[in-house]
Amino acid sequence: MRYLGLTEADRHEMLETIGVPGIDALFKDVPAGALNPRLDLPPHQGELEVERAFAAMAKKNVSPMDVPFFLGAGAYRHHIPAAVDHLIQRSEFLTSYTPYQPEISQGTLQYLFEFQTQVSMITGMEVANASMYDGATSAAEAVLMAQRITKRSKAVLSGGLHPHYRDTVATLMDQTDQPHVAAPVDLAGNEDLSTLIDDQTACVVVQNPSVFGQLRDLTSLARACQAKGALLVVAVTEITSLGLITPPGAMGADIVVAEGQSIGVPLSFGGPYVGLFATREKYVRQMPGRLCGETVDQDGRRGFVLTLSAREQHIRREKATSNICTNSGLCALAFTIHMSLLGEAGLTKLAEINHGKAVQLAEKLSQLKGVAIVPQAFYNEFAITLPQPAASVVEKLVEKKILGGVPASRLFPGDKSLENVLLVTVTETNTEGDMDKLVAALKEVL
Amino acid sequence: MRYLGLTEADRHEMLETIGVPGIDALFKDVPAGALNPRLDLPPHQGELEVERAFAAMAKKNVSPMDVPFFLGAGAYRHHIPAAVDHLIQRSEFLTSYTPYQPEISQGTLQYLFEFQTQVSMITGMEVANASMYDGATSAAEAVLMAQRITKRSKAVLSGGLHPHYRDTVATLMDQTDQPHVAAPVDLAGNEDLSTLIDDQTACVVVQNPSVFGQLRDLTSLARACQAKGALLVVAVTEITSLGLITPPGAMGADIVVAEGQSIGVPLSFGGPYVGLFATREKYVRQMPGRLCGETVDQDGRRGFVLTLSAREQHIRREKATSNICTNSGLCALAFTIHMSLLGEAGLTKLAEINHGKAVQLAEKLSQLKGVAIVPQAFYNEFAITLPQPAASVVEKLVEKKILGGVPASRLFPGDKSLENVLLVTVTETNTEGDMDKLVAALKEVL
Amino acid sequence: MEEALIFEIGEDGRTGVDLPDAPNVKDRLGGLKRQGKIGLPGLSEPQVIRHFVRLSQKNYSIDAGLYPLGSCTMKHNPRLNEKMARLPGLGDVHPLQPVSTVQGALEVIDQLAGWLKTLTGMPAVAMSPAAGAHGELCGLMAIRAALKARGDVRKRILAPESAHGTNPATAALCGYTVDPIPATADGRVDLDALQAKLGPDVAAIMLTNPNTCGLFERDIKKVADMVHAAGAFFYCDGANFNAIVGKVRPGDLGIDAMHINLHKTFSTPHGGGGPGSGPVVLSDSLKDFVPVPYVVHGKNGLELVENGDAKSFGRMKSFHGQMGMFIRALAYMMSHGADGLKRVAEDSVLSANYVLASLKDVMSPSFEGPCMHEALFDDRFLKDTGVTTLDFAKAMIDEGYHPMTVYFPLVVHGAMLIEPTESESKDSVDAFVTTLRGLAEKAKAGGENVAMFQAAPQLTPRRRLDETRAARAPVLRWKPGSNGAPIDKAAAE
Amino acid sequence: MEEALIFEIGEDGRTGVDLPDAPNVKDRLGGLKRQGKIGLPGLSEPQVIRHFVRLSQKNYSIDAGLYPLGSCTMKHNPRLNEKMARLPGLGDVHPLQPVSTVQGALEVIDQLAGWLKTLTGMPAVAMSPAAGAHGELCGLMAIRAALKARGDVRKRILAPESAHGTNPATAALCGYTVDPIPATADGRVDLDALQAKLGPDVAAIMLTNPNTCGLFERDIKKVADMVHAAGAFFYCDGANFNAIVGKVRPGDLGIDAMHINLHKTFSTPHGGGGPGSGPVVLSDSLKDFVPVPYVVHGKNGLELVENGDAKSFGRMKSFHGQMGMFIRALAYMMSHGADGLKRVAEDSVLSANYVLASLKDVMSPSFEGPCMHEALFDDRFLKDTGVTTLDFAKAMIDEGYHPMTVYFPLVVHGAMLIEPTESESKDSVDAFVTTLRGLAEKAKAGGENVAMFQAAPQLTPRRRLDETRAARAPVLRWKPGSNGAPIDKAAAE
Repeated sequence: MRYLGLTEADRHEMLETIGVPGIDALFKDVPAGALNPRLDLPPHQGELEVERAFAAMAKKNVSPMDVPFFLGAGAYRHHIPAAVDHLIQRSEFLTSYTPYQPEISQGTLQYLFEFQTQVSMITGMEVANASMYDGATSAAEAVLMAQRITKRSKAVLSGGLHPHYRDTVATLMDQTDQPHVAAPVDLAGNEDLSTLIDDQTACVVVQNPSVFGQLRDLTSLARACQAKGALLVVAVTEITSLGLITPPGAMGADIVVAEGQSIGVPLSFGGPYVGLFATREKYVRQMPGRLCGETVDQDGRRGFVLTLSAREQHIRREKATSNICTNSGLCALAFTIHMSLLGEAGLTKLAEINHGKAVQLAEKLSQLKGVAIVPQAFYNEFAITLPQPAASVVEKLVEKKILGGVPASRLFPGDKSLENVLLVTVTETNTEGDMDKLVAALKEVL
Repeated sequence: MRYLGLTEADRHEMLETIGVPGIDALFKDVPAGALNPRLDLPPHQGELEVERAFAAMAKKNVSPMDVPFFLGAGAYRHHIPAAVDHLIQRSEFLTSYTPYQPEISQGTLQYLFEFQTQVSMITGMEVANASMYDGATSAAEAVLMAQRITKRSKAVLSGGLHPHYRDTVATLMDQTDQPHVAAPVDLAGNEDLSTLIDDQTACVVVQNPSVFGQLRDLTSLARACQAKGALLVVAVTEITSLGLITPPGAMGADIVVAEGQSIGVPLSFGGPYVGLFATREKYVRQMPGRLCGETVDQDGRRGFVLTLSAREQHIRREKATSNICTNSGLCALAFTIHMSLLGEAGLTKLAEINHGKAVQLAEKLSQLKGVAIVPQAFYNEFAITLPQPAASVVEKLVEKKILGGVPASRLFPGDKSLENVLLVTVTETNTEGDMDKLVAALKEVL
Repeated sequence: MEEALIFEIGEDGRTGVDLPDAPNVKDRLGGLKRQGKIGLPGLSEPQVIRHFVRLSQKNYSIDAGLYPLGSCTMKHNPRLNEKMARLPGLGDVHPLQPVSTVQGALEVIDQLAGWLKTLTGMPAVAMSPAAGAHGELCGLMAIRAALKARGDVRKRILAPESAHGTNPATAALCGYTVDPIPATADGRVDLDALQAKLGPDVAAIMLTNPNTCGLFERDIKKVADMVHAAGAFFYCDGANFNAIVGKVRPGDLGIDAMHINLHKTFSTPHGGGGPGSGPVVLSDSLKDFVPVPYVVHGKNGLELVENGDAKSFGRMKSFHGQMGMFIRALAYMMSHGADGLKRVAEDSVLSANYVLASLKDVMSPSFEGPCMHEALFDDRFLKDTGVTTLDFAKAMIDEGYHPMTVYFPLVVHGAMLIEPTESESKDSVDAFVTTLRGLAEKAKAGGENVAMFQAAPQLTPRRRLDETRAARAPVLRWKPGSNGAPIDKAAAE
Repeated sequence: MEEALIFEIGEDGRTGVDLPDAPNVKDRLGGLKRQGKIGLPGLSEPQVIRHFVRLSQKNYSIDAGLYPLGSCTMKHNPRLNEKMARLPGLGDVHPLQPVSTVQGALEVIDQLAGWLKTLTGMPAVAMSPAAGAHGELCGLMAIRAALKARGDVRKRILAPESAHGTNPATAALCGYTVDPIPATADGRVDLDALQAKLGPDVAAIMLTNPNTCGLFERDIKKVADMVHAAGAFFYCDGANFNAIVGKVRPGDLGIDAMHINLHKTFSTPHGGGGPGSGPVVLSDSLKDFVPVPYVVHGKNGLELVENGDAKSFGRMKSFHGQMGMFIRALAYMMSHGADGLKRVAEDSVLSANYVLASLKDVMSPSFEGPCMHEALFDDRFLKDTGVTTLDFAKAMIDEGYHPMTVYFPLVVHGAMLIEPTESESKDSVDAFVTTLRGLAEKAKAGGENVAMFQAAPQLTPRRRLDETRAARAPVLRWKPGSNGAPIDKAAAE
């Protein structure tokens, strides 16, 4: 068996050293009858056989590489430079543990420090942590953090918040029977949440751009929150947008949570992704997740360590700010590398391309009969209304070998008002040819 | 431009330090009119665009992954463990130079020493060098080496030698008008080369198994060579065969040349591959190519260096044993890693599978009307005779999405006697389903 | 070599990507275009590659040496699994593609679920949790939902003192108070104390088995019976599943829920701290109380239930789970097969007991053997030497080893928890034992050696770091002009 | 950490692969089944990974630092190129597939040929040579064939004393005698001496341009005219093409044949010593005298000519050329474009001149500038210090740098040839210059410093190695029981 280190001869010698007659003597504490069950599973296989099995499964999927592709809604197809995947596969990154021994983990620690800095910069916030599981779990942790800070319990959730984020927050709050108010679905992008804020409100969670693509200025909402002692939590699902638009920090956000997948992390059918989490410096001791901090070593040289672990479960146990332990280190590394390659100029240009192409497609689509673009202002994603149910349009597009978008009904099942709404995303990976194919296919289908 | 290190500001500063007004001042020695020609070439492109261009070219090929595949004739499709490609891409291997500074190249040097040992072991020879370009160039270098050792000029080339090897030898010998005798094509595998050896014969070059798959005992040929003072050069194109069959060294070979591609190196449309070269210890100073040797460092610790460089062009110039400089280091590394993973048991079993499957296919094919298996004894490759020209059969199989083998006419153009001969190879990558498809398709086609 | 931060290396006028010009369109950003710069540095691709290659060279890794962190199961990560996770059609599919276009992806999830259910002997598994602690959360949510469904609100969770910190933290997140159960002298749950603590307000017990002392809870079936008799559920922390995979089915022991760290037992790489994946197997009594989404067999093949029925307790993360980790774990399982997985457990337990036997005369084992896949020592052998567990661990670094887990579990003093895993050869374990024996003898010999221990490590990119300083005035990001500690930029290039 | 040989680590009973059972058939090996063992060691996959990872950690690489080897062009190797070379449908096609099934592969070759012809201004290119020296061989074979075709047997090749060793070795392989041409005081070919040597038996001149002193042969057109007037051919060694790519077309200079090291100018990785690739561009007078195979445009698309007409001089290797390198080189070219490639030449020349200017006061440049992409120094600045060029180079290692090329070219004493390449940032070059200045000053200061130089390197996995011992009684392979130098196996694990 190729992954096992011991030979039969080794095993015999080792049993002898231990002084037991056979391997099952080491399992003597296992209750009678529970040892060595018969398992109805196949025996070991070589690489070639395993590869064949996965290749067969992969073939049953339609790869975004092979068709015009316009899906987004929380997960985005972007081009990842080859250097990213090469570097994250280096043994020293891939096969190391959490950097609890900083002397031999400076590589991991320094990139986490760089990651925290990048996340702070792009969100326009003062500090960021070393990553969470994904965008939705970041949002849920943000609500808990706001509760700790404000000592209030209620959360107000925008009607433009991705339903998966909304549900993840709600599920966690349900555990302690905390109240949350989900505002009505906000397709038009004109909700006024300030009326929902009361003196029990810990925070307002709003997504920008919204799940329907609407881009909004949150400054007045931030003021309203501040006036009532609530925190403003801004969620960003498409992080490349911050290459082009005013960051939440500049609009007055207290906590920014985001899905970092767009930078460096492949779609991978939904995971693993990387949750970003940034806030104000004054709240840092209420933050969840790992933090990497700068310090010096015995010789006075700059170095990095995991810090403020008095917040964490392995030290504080039931009093921890979160139960999170494993986070998303390697995805954070991919993010850091990709962002380093982009730099200021690259991120800006990437965002301009995304937006520019989205504007182009919006213009083409809006010329189709019965099709209307929903958001006034958007980045690379927008809802459109169709003259028929979006889900069946998407299915018809599949037959034409086009993955045309996400029907809103997939995210808001049962909401009749959204039945004809389709979410369409354009990134730098879409060619003009892709767009023309979508438009032509829609023309036929509608 | 993503690969360039200098900014515009850097360039200005550097020109100032140098003390020239502009970059072209540094090119002042270039003849007037020859500087800065207009080039009709496209401008720089991003990764995404380059990837698209290559993906489009890749799509115009039929990948062996997608069809039943039975080609060999000097290049073989084998499964390469994932660890191989991962390890050879480590920066420290991929982006290092020839190990001329041994103190910071022990990684490369040690694997070359291991490679030399593995090659010696499997060929059954005393020593091996650190690799050549490929099998054919190894064969040509072997003839030159035999000439140096015997101080004779004539080479006798077996009629079972791969025509590419034969031509490569001949081309090199032509340069100095050296005589070589190519024996008649030996489809049946019963040639007697001993009659061609005379007192001007430096060496006999014979391939085992032959290009038609015939496996032969070379012991008596070795004796005949020895009796006449000529060297026996044995070429092996399918190195995995040595997991199962008696190695050339045990049959009395003086020099063994081989194509190492089957172990660890992808098909890659013919290159880069890795030439193996092994001989007797007494001839080592007449060997071409790099050699790595064991020694000790200043502190007495075992270490490795390139050695016997008095044979090489960078020291000996026109008196060198060869003009070779760059060889096939990274492919040699892939070979060493794959061979390390296989080990004695793995190489043996791999060879058994290859042979077993080939026997299975031979049995199936021999039941087809008009089809006959040519070699009496073979490893994983054999010529078959068909009732019609093999080239057109192969084209008909392509239409059925099968890559069915190499028509002998591709290697021996114009030889009418081989027109109906097809070379068929089976490896561990072929399933029974593949074989059945080939047999069924041939039944239809013939 | 020193390596500066990217922010110190970068300069305007350089880039690591080339992008075509953006389409020339009028923007539709509604006046929200960013004003001013972000502040990100510009680096060429060669600079980025060199930076991260150099950083990597400051890390220890399994690929370079034994990594004996107890409770972390730092085993070999096969490269085949990395390759499979990147196959076109698997690594690049979108979570919201029509299910007809992702049948293969759903098959991966379904197959992995099948393996997990068979290996644990449990009827159901929730696949979406993103890590072990997230799995615990899922398990407690399922328990809470089941209790709620029977109208039985309970408020207390029992957990041994030796529990992983995630256990109490997770319980707290679900609004439970945590009540510790003491251990017996032989390192197991004290049944009498447990009985005394059980009552109608106990929602569940959270037990790790094999436990964090590296021991199998031999009374586990009794524990299960007691807990069930009290109307509570039995949550098992599966962090140490590697010791029993293929060898013992938790379902045969009376367990109601257990998370499985795919990044431990099933070898998805730890990646410097994640991502992980923590599916939770569930008993009959909990199997309906699951999070969305989940995969079911429908009439058109596999289907994805994204909006559950009334019994589902909700959603735990953005999408369907850690697909990339599922692929790796499934490839690992298929490679090992039933025979290989059983061998994994046996060899990991064998190696740990071999370490225990080989060191018991020079170090101080906390408990009698046999242990499971990790061997626990405490610091009695260092008594009066002036050398602490921490010093001992740091001295191992200079010998070329990553230290074992130290100061955990909390139930013994100066704990050292060693888990060699089944990936190591006997030669490798022997060399490790030799090193530890040498260090133990040096520590006991005292004298000048003590200073060596206290100064360790000395051969590393950094020596011991000032953690107090880091926590007192946290510097959590680089700021322009804020080079906290002096670093010579030229020397760092 | 020490690392034993695989033969010392391996043991029977372990394997790094799992293979299914072989079909149960009667063998058809004709009695030639191997008797006895091969002797290969058995290692698990974790052992193999760890072994080679540890070995790699003993290597210097471009990815980790500046690699200023003159004449080797150690530039950045983009990872995109590695990815392209591995695309299914490109990396896995067989050389003897029907040409209808490899049109994309032929297109790669054809496109690359197009770029090479345009960049050099030459009408033809032979793609199959496997490396630079192989390309030289191809060029001389073409020249020999052309001479033969006109019935003009010539026996002498002229080459400057500063030539790469491959030049005379290649000429000898083709049966030519090599006649050296002296250089002028300013490092160029001495035209008078050349004229004196030219005659009816001279087949060709082999000249490197830019030459190995890092200088552009400013009289190159005159040289070409003189050579052609004598009825000989002009072979140019293209090893230093990086200095002029996109900037000067060799075809405009009167050259008849020139090989191009794709592994230098076009960045295919050096890989610790290959594989390389050395296509040869050919002038009108040589373009028919090519090796097989080659690609032509035919009526059914691209076609592969594997058996040439009478003018083809034969075959040089097993198949069509180094396809894997072609893909990488083409990806590199497409990424740079015409604008980027010109910039490559400019920046590489700029950096070398910057090094020259920055070090000329403390080291001794051999020639007046401007240089091309490499700066040549000799050891005059070390005169009477007791420090040699070798000592100086080894001291650089302890400072974290790979040394420059030393003792080449042979025409200056104790040569040090520095080629920074265009991939390096100014910060990186500045740091390198600072280090060299420091070392030069230390060497001149003498005293205790000399011992430091002579003892260098000290911070490496090995210190200076005994090359004499290696050559006197060569140990070229491991043998059972033959541990040449003592190595502690336990310590090595």
